[in-house]
Amino acid sequence: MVLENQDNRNLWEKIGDYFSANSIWMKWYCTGCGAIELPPTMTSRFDMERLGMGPMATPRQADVMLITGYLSTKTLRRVIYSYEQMQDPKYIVAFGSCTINGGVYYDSYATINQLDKYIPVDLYIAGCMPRPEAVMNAFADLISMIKKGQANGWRHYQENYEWYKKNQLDSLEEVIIHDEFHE
Amino acid sequence: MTVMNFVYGFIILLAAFIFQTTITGFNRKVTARIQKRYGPRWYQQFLDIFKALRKSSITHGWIFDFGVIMALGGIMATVIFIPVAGFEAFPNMDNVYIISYLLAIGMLGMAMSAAGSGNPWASIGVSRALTNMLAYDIPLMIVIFTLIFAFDTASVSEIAAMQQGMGILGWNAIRMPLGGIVAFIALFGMLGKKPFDSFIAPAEIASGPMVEYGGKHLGFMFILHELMTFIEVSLILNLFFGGGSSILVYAIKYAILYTLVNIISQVMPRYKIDQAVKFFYRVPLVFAIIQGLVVIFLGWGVSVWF
Amino acid sequence: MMNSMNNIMKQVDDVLNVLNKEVISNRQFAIDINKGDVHQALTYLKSIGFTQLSIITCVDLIADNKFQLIYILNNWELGLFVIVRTDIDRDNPSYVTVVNIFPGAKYYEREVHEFFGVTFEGNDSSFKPLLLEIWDDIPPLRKDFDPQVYSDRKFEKRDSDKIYRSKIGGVKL
Amino acid sequence: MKEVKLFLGPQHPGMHGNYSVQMYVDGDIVKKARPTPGFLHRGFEKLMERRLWMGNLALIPRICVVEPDINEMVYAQGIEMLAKVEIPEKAHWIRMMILEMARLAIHIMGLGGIGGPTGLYTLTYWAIAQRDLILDLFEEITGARVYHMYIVPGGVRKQLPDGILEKLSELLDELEVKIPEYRELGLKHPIIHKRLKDNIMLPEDVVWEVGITGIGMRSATNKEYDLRKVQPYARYDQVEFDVPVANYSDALTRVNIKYKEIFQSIRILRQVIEKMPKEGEVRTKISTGSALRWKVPAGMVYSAIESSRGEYGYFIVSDGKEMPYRIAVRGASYPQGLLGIEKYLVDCRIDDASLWMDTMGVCSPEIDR
Repeated sequence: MVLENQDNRNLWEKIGDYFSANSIWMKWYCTGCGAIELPPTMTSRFDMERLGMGPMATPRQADVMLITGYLSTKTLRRVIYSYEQMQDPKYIVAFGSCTINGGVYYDSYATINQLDKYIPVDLYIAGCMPRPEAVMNAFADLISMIKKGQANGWRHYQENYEWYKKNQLDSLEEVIIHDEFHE
Repeated sequence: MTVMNFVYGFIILLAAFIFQTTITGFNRKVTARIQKRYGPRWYQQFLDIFKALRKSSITHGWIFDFGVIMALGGIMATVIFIPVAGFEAFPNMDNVYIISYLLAIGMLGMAMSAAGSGNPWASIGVSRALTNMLAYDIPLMIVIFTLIFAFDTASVSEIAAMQQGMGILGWNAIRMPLGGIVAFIALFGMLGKKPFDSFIAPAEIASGPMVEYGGKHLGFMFILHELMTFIEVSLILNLFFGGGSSILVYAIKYAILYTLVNIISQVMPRYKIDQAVKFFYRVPLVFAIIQGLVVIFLGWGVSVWF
Repeated sequence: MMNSMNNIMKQVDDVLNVLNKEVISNRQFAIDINKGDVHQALTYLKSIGFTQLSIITCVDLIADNKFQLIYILNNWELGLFVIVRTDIDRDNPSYVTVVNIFPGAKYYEREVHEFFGVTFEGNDSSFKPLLLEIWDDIPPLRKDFDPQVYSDRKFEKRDSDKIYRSKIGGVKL
Repeated sequence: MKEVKLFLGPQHPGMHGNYSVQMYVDGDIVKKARPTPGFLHRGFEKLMERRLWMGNLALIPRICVVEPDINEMVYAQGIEMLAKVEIPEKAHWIRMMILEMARLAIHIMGLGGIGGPTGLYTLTYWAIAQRDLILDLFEEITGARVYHMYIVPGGVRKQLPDGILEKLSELLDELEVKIPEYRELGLKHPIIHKRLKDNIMLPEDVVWEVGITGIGMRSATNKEYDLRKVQPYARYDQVEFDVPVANYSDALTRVNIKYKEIFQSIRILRQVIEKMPKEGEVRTKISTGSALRWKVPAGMVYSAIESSRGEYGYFIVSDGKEMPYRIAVRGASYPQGLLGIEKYLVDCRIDDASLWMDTMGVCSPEIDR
């Protein structure tokens, strides 16, 4: 599905998007192996805070969720769970080829193949794994997308909620998280 | 009490917010330089706050919402009573007792709201925050009572004015050095700076009381935090570091004091909450008691030493 | 080093009922043990210095209709590994736990149960799922389980004009 | 009082990687802890049975994200043991160099990592930026920052680039100056001492009960239980190095051992630079056949090396075909990450839970695979 791009924001939304673009808090959730390139991106060498980005502890506080690589079904349940806890506007950046078509895990029984069937992805970063430069570049792109009002994945998710839910249930059977230790 | 008092109060409120937020932004830059990186823009803190206010929010029941409003109201009321370099919105009402009671409303509102969210991390965070308050408050209050005893007044602006005109030697932190040390250490605890930030420790309790706040609630919490920082730094500045003879001097002294605290806290790990309590009840409490005894029985430091 | 390994192998051969032994390298050897003797073998090996259980795993010998359980023990003093192998029935895979000898076996057995369906009597927690959640097929590491089929059934693939699959020498992987 | 159930992870700043521990706490004390692995489960062991021996090279580094080179080494070593191939002398030395550089990288990251749970972020920021310089060297040697795929069965992929040894020795000089600064900032800090000393204990009988290897084992038993010494692989028998040990294992001891191991790695690397043959092949064929579709003789072997967290091994079964018959992975943090958490995170305070994970060396991807 292509995310619509027309710009019909009013002035207040434009101002709001200016603030959203320049202050992006990412959720502190390492979903996959791409997370190993996040510490260099965050710390002194590449310094993500230059762009106004910083890690935040909980989903409620965060604006952007980084899906750092492959997602096993077990993680996808948590990802959906915590994505729905985030407050609008919220964005998703997907790392690496695993989120696009499964990558090297195309025939794995545990990982999903195409992420945007389950949650709306605003931006993909190619590569396995994306270098910190690529990650920074993607963040710069995300900022300009938000400024132009093109990062509308969260709206898309609200409007097509049934479609996403159906896909989620098809692959996961249930999104509810039980007591995982089975006691 | 005229309309002008309220206008002045509003001006103090607005100026305090803008000033403290700028200082916070500047200190984020200082922090970045200590960590060998470039750091955010100086106005990043404003962007963060307005961004948070722009987002949608979720409520976890009326206690959750009401607590935030109560905390913000209590803190805003407190800011109005803070004397800044002799400038007071409501003259003769800047009593230490009023400030500390109003401050407690803010604290309690925050605690109520965080507990109302029903998240266990938030409850742990709140209980840690209150424990932490209990830890730094006892030594600090002993020192403040000593000041009140020594100067026969509980008015913050009068205590600040008594330190003027003698340069650095007039500061209470110099006249009563042990008390000054206690106040400076307590400032770390009041501001929630490391090593006394275990109640918002992200790696332990996922940012504690803040855990369920998102969107507008979080924005209000940030504003609240800026104003609270202003109150706490101003209180210590007025009581122990001589206040300011003019707004400019006051602002410079304020910035230096806050930046100093921030720089020190950047090379500190955090205490566990029980260790923090033990720490405050050991050295600062003993210092505070000694200072009190010295002032009461020997009278040193009440008048200027030299 | 070869010397001490030969000594140990000789000792093991004397004490235990070893069906078959194999030297893998100069620091590693494998012994085949009857299904009933594994506990005795592990206890004995532990007493002569193989104090650490490195891994418990299983191999699906589908051609012989058998599961082969593998216990790898490590002797830190001499720097030796021993691989203890035993065959169990594939149709009704069940075995007895070794948790009483090596407490660390608890989670390895649980994993073997999850991946191969081998049940371990005496280790109650081994019946619970560990890595997988809501699993609805035969245990995934058995040879007759095809992950490609499972993945095609469960997870939607990206539509694309061309599908690039690794193809070497005309064989589709 | 009723026990409260808390989730430490998967989405929690105190958790490294995608892992979860459910804690039942009474006040601040953990009364019951249950690990929940599997968030990173990709089914490697199954996937490897479906790939060529050569094709697996792309998969295996991804098993352990923070220290991928050990996977390549274990895999290559196992295949060489099965095929009874002796690889060229120079390849051994290059492998040692890669492995020790990887150990340096992860230990520096680990040293900075204690800044996270204790709140000393400055240390974390400095150390991770320092580690990046090692990754730069990796990039120059192998072409990739994280997943190198450089150690291949039969040697290493290609010759070292010119002048890399000089650059490495310059970097080692820099590290020898910089790492003690981190000690001054972190390990000597009185508050860090307060938090780490006599805390998060690991008695010797627990080591044997759970099966913990690596730094945890050496810090509790006072013996040089290091596979590099006990079963020397590559050319570890031809270099001199010490294995730091202790007989009292609290968190501080383990971090200090990590700190000392950094210097031992530097010492090994210096000897490697000195003793490495200047000329020579670096790769040999495992068997005849095409470059990709070679076969490995039938047999089974357990190949293990010393990773930064302990014994890391692959159990490899070959049936003489082009693909492995079965590969089982023994992640080094498997014992402490599952049984260790279940039994010994209990009675720890929730403040210390993430420090527990950090100093015991729990790495989630190698547990989940």
